[in-house]
Amino acid sequence: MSFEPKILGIACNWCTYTGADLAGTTRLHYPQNLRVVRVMCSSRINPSFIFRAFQLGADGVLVGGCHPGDCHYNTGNLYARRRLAVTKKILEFAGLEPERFRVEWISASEGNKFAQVVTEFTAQIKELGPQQKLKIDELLEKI
Amino acid sequence: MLKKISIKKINDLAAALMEKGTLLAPVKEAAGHNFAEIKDPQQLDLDYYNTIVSPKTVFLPQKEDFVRYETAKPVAEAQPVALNIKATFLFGVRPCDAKSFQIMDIHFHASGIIDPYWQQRRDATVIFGSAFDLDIPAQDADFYQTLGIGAADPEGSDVFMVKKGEDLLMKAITPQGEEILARLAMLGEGKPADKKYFEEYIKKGSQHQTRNMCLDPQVIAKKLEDIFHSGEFWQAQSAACLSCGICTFVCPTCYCFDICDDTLFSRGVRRRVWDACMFTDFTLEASGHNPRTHVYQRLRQKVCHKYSFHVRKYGVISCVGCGRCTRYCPVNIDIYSIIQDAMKA
Amino acid sequence: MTDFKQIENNLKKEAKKLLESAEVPVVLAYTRGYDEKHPMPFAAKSVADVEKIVFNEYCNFNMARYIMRFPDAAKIAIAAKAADSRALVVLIQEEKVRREDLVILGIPASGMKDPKTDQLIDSRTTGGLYNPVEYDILLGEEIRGQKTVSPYAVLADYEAMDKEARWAFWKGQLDKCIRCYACRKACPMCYCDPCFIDQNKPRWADKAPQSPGNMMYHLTRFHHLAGRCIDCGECSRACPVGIPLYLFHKKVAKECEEMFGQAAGMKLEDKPVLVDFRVEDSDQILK
Amino acid sequence: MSRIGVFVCHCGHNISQTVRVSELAHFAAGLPDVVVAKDYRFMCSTPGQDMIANDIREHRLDRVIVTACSPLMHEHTFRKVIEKAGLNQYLLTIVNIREQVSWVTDDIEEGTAKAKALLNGAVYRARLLAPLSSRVIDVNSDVMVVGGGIAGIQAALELANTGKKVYLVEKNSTIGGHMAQFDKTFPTLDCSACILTPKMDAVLQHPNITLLTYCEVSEVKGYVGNFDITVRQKARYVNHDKCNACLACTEKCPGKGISGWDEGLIKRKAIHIPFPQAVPQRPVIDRDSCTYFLKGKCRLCEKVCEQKAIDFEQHDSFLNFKVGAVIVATGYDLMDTRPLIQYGYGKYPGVYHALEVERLFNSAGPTSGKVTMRDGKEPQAIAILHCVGSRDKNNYEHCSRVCCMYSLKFAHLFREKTSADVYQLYIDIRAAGKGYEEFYNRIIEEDVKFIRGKGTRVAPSADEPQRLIVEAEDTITGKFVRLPVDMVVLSPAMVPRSDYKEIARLFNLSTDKNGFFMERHPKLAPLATMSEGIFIAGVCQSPKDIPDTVAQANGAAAEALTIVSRQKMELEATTAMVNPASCCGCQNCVRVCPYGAPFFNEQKGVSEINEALCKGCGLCASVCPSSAIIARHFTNEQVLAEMEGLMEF
Amino acid sequence: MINKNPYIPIPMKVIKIIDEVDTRDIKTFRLSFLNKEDEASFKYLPGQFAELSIYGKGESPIGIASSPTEKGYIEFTVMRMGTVVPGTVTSALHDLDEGAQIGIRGPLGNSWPIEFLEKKNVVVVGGGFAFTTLRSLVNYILHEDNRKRFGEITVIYGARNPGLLLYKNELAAWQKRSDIKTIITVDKGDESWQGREGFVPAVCKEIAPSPQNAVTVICGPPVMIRFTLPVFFELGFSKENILTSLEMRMKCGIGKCGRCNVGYKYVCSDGPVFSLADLEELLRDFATYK
Repeated sequence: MSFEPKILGIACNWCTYTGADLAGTTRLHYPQNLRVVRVMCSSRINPSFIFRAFQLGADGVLVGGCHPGDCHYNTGNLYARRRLAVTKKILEFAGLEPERFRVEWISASEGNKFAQVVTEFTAQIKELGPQQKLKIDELLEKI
Repeated sequence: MLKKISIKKINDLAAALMEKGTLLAPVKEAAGHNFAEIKDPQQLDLDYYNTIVSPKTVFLPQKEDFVRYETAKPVAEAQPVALNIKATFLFGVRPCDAKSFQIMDIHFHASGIIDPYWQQRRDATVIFGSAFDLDIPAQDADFYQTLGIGAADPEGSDVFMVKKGEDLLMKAITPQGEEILARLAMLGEGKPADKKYFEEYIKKGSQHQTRNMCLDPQVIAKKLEDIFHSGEFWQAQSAACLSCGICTFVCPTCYCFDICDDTLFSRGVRRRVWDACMFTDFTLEASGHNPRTHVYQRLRQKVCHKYSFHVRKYGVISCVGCGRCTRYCPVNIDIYSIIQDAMKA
Repeated sequence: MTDFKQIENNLKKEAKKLLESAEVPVVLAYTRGYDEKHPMPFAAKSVADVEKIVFNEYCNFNMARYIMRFPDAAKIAIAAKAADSRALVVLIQEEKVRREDLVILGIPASGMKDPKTDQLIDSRTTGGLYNPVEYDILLGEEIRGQKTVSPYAVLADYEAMDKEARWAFWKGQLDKCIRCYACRKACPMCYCDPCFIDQNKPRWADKAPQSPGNMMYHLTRFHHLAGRCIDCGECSRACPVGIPLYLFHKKVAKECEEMFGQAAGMKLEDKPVLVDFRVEDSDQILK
Repeated sequence: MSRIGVFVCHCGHNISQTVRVSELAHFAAGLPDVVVAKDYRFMCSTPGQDMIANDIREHRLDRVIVTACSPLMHEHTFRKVIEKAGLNQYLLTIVNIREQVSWVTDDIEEGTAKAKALLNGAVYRARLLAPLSSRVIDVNSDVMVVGGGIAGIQAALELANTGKKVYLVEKNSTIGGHMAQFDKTFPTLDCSACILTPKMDAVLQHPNITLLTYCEVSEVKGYVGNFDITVRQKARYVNHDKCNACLACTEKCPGKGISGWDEGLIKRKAIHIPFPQAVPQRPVIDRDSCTYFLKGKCRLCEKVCEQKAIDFEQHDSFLNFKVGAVIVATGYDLMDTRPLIQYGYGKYPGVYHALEVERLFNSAGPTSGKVTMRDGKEPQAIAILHCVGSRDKNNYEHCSRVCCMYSLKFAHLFREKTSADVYQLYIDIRAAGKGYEEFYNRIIEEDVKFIRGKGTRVAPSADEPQRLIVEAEDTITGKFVRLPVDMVVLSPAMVPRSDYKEIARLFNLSTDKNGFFMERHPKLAPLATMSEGIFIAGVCQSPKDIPDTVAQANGAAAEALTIVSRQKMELEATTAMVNPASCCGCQNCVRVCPYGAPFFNEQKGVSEINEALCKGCGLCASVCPSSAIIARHFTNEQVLAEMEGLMEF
Repeated sequence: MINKNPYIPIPMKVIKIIDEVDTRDIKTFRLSFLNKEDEASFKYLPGQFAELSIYGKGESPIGIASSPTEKGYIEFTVMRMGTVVPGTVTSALHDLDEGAQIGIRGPLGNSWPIEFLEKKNVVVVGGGFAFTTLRSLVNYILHEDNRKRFGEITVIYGARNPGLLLYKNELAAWQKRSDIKTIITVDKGDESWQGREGFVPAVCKEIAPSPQNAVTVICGPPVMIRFTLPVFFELGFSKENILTSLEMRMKCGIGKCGRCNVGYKYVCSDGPVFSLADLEELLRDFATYK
């Protein structure tokens, strides 16, 4: 069987999550590897969530927020941009493929962009193969 | 029984021990030596002073899994984690550390409820003690002499080893020691000269200089009780203390642990993990109350536990003067100096 | 090379003056430990304590670590080398202490050594600086003309590794961690109590010293120190198992400086970069 | 151990065609803590809702998961359902398997697998959900309006007429604002004063309005429904209660100061009222031009005042008001055009800016309505330059919206009052508004010369030293033109008040790049701001004309009314809170919050959050290094658990 | 316990859950043994405790509230901990349903010194939630097999308000008995409260139990203890005859993990029951009893 990656998405309620809904409303098809957590704002994303997602076995993590300037909470995504940029640099220096972590600004009207990003990202992760560096292997076997 | 082997052939000895069980010995790592399982006989290395972390890890590993479970399943279906005890040879233990096992034995299996993990591992392990090299002065941090331990003290070892030129002399101290030496065919018999050398070495070891003061356990225990409430004394002593866990983690006689549950995807394990009385949350209660919020209270607990409470409860000081806590303290706090100051206080 | 004796004498002189004036109840400096090579951080609280003050090439400790221990002291005087002064600047930025409550006794220092290895540490972990960036009194001649090395030069080898090698390196290093937490306790910027890793709700990682928990602890800590780490190297020197944490912190500091144009703890009026933003920050930083 | 009910919706075929719904329900039933799992054709239908409600009671459910369409569709519906059945509405979790699963795939295997993963995440999350309740607060029914221009006046009157008490704060000594400076208003050309002064007077007379002129807001505390505002009453040196507005003082006063009201075109007395119809009709003393304050003696005004109203001992005083909502209508300034040296404003006396020209036209103005220049002569040729500093990437990119129209108005008035040739130099004429295009057409008919091209330079004429040459490129003919004129009128960019930063700080408003206050949403909430209970109206939000300003003022009044007409209001339940035991006092939360909700409690050394200000974005929780902040409904644990569930299968 | 691993809990089944107080944050759990041999080896006395264990959450040391004279089950009364952040284990316990399984380790610690109490008058003083092992003791003494081994029994029990009294039905039953003197008091009553109002120390003073051949057993919040002890000193009780039970941060419960020491004693294995004389001898670095 071909490798079907698990991709964790974290999307802000106002833009990207709504954009994802729009992708559905307009019946745009995209791969089903993404599982989305809804948060109110991309600024809610604690960098440790990203580390944890990889530990839980995510092969890729996609964060979606409003375009800079459009944040429902004014400036949330501007903080998020800095914080997540640092997160990415840390993952990269630790030796994880930085391509596994992606941040995109997707507005509520960009259903097509959402579908396109997910399609691209899934293909990219498939190419990279399973993420095993940070994945927790302990505790997994059943008793 | 005194046996000997050429140090050049020490790897043969390692191979033989590995055949009979698990061989643990100091292995060189980037920052120094640590006890680890020898996987390749060539790894055995006698060129060390002492390990960073004490060999208590062998009997009280930093992490010990008790039981595995699935959170959704009934309690009765949880599976205790098997210990898989194998014959183990703990090779190259310094006299102070060998002594520490005896002190820890009192806590873990000579009083109250017996700790099955400690007990089973201890029973399955033969201790090959190894004298410090008397030609090299003891490190500044060491003070095992103060605790009545010689640099070539066989107490606590099953087999005790002394270097003699190109040879390693090995003497059985306990019946277990006798037994294992008898089973090691590559060992040569010790000559009378070797025996004499060995005995003199041990004697000489007791004179080997470390920092030393005259310390009566009952006196220091009482003294610490007297100054227990002297905030000034303890605050001065702890002024530099960072409240990290190094001193307790490297210590051969610190045993505090925490019990915690780690879960993932509704599977979990209950385990114990070393804890340290120096950590701020060590005594944090579920109610949020913490009786030891200050650094000085924690350092006081550590010192008093070793030199007072342990004496009161078990009759001996819970310290062997190995010097690790002092050596690795990032801010050079020295328990020997604290005890010295306490006696003067 | 710094004249350590001269600094020590000046330190004693100033400490005496300050303690005599009764305006400053605490002078944070160094004292002798169990031997010369092992000095200790020291809080001089009386004129009698002044005699116990020492300064030598092993006095690496970042004294900024201690300023929050004296909530009752109206003012604190503190001996501060370059790194200590940068740490103080960050702590002032973060309002953990007020500039006016500090008397910074600046120490220009070169020739500092790691007592474990006896190697010079100057260019490795002090951000390439020899002189304090903020002080009230300078206790020696400002150091000029030293060869300046980029604080990030030591990273070159690690940056050149491919990602697999880098992963192997860091995994190997972080797996050694015994979770004694000396790194965070020695760090002047790690003042959280409790630390996130000690939290039960949420439980970010296992308490046990094994790979997943170690990774979570260290990666998150690198993040928490992003834009705040002032490159004193105390974390690495404190580590009993020799993990070169400073390398990772340095790398993050370098990235932050490149992305946000600001090095930590250089100017009092700066804001730590991760609690700040510019509208014109580029999306390129996320690529 | 929770008791979770899972309800899987088919949504007709919408979901069931690409997700095997009964398999999904069966899968759910096998998950830990799930006590009941069902699927149904339309969960949002009445029978579907009843089924959920019945199961909550029958199975004593304490968590409900509805696996259906997007939470943005029916979260509200199902919250009501479970609430009616006795469960706290926040114990509901919606799994979006329509918009984000069934509609985006045609592979039923993939769809079912993804739906299972999402559902599992929801179960993990649901276990950790906590009931939340909205805090109910008392609402103060008074409103403060900041800014006494037409926007503020209009808003204050509207509110006052509904019976609400209004505090109208104006920093000048009179209300009226820029509109009171104008002579005529476009496109109807009615007299500005004639339509404004009755309103000004109505404000003064209104029993529900407390007029606070010569006042500035100095501190704002509190939150929606309960603002606590301190206003600084600047010293007037005239006791307004005693003064009977005989104005004898202003006659005798020897001090001369520059009249801001008349845009500096003339001087006025140190003790003065800005203009004859000023409201209130009470003079103030300007310290900077008062002989007594400058030289230590004079006090002529004191001598002539029969009411003994002059009080040189007056100090600034601070007044405190409690209000439920605030309308900020602080208006605008014209851009200072002096830095645009190519236009020579401030250098050549023949160059005027728009407000100066307004005053020239005004019969109560410095020239009593005659168009005479600074040298007393009537201009023979006049050039009106549009878009000075606006629509200009080097200065302000925005269009100031009203300049085209007032420039046309100027042209008309110039033509009416003088015999001068009038040139309009414009980029294009923007005449969108009721009657505006008609007005434009009318002006074209009035023999005004239109040159489509931006004025690029104003310089003295080499031939006639008293005249100016205006250079421009006529983009219709493509020719470079040089117009000899006597008077140049600049139509500068409208920009925020010079103190906009202070106002923004006080009311925690954000500003756009030009400094105009940001509305909460450019389309759907143009009057609300990110600070709950604070509304904006008029040009402080962006340039606009009088009708739009008045409309906004009415709108802002209505918005304020929706708050203050309630006695109680519910606050957001999904706010953040600080666990003091874990707070390390780093104050990151205080630094980052766009709403100013977290504050530092110095005594306890920990941060606290004013929940009334919190909007629940969660930024503070993610910048909190010690995980002390609990972002309700999106706590660290809840998010981590959901992630764990999503990644399990 | 020789052959058993003391760190691994035995499985129990929750057979009954009783909401004790109005605030619903204290519940009593009645547990029965899943294995007969566990039941046989679980021999306890009043005053002992056990670690209640929920896999995935952790363990919590809780005093045994039932009396060994009650057969077939044991009972624990548990308060949900935490104000801002709920306590992990106690919350999980409170979320349990009847029929659920949990683990327990025990019995642990010493007990109320039964032999020492025999033939003596026993004054039981309790406050609020800290009445659980006292209830065990009282029920033990009241059992027909035991009653005559003890002298007079006086119970003085108080809570902040009537709704916060534990074991209300039992208290009522005790009040009706003649072989025990039961005084119930609340700091402040409500409309329906017909009983006594007043703080426990004041009530003790008023009742003034005789120190003659008497021992007092006190458990309660620290503030109650602080004000009650002087009352008993004044009445003439010696420190040897005042007993209390400590609460500490216990983990292992068997004296190994090293965190619950008071001076040289471990509360979990040397205690939790101490006489005031014992405590005097120990170093008091814990604020609670300072």
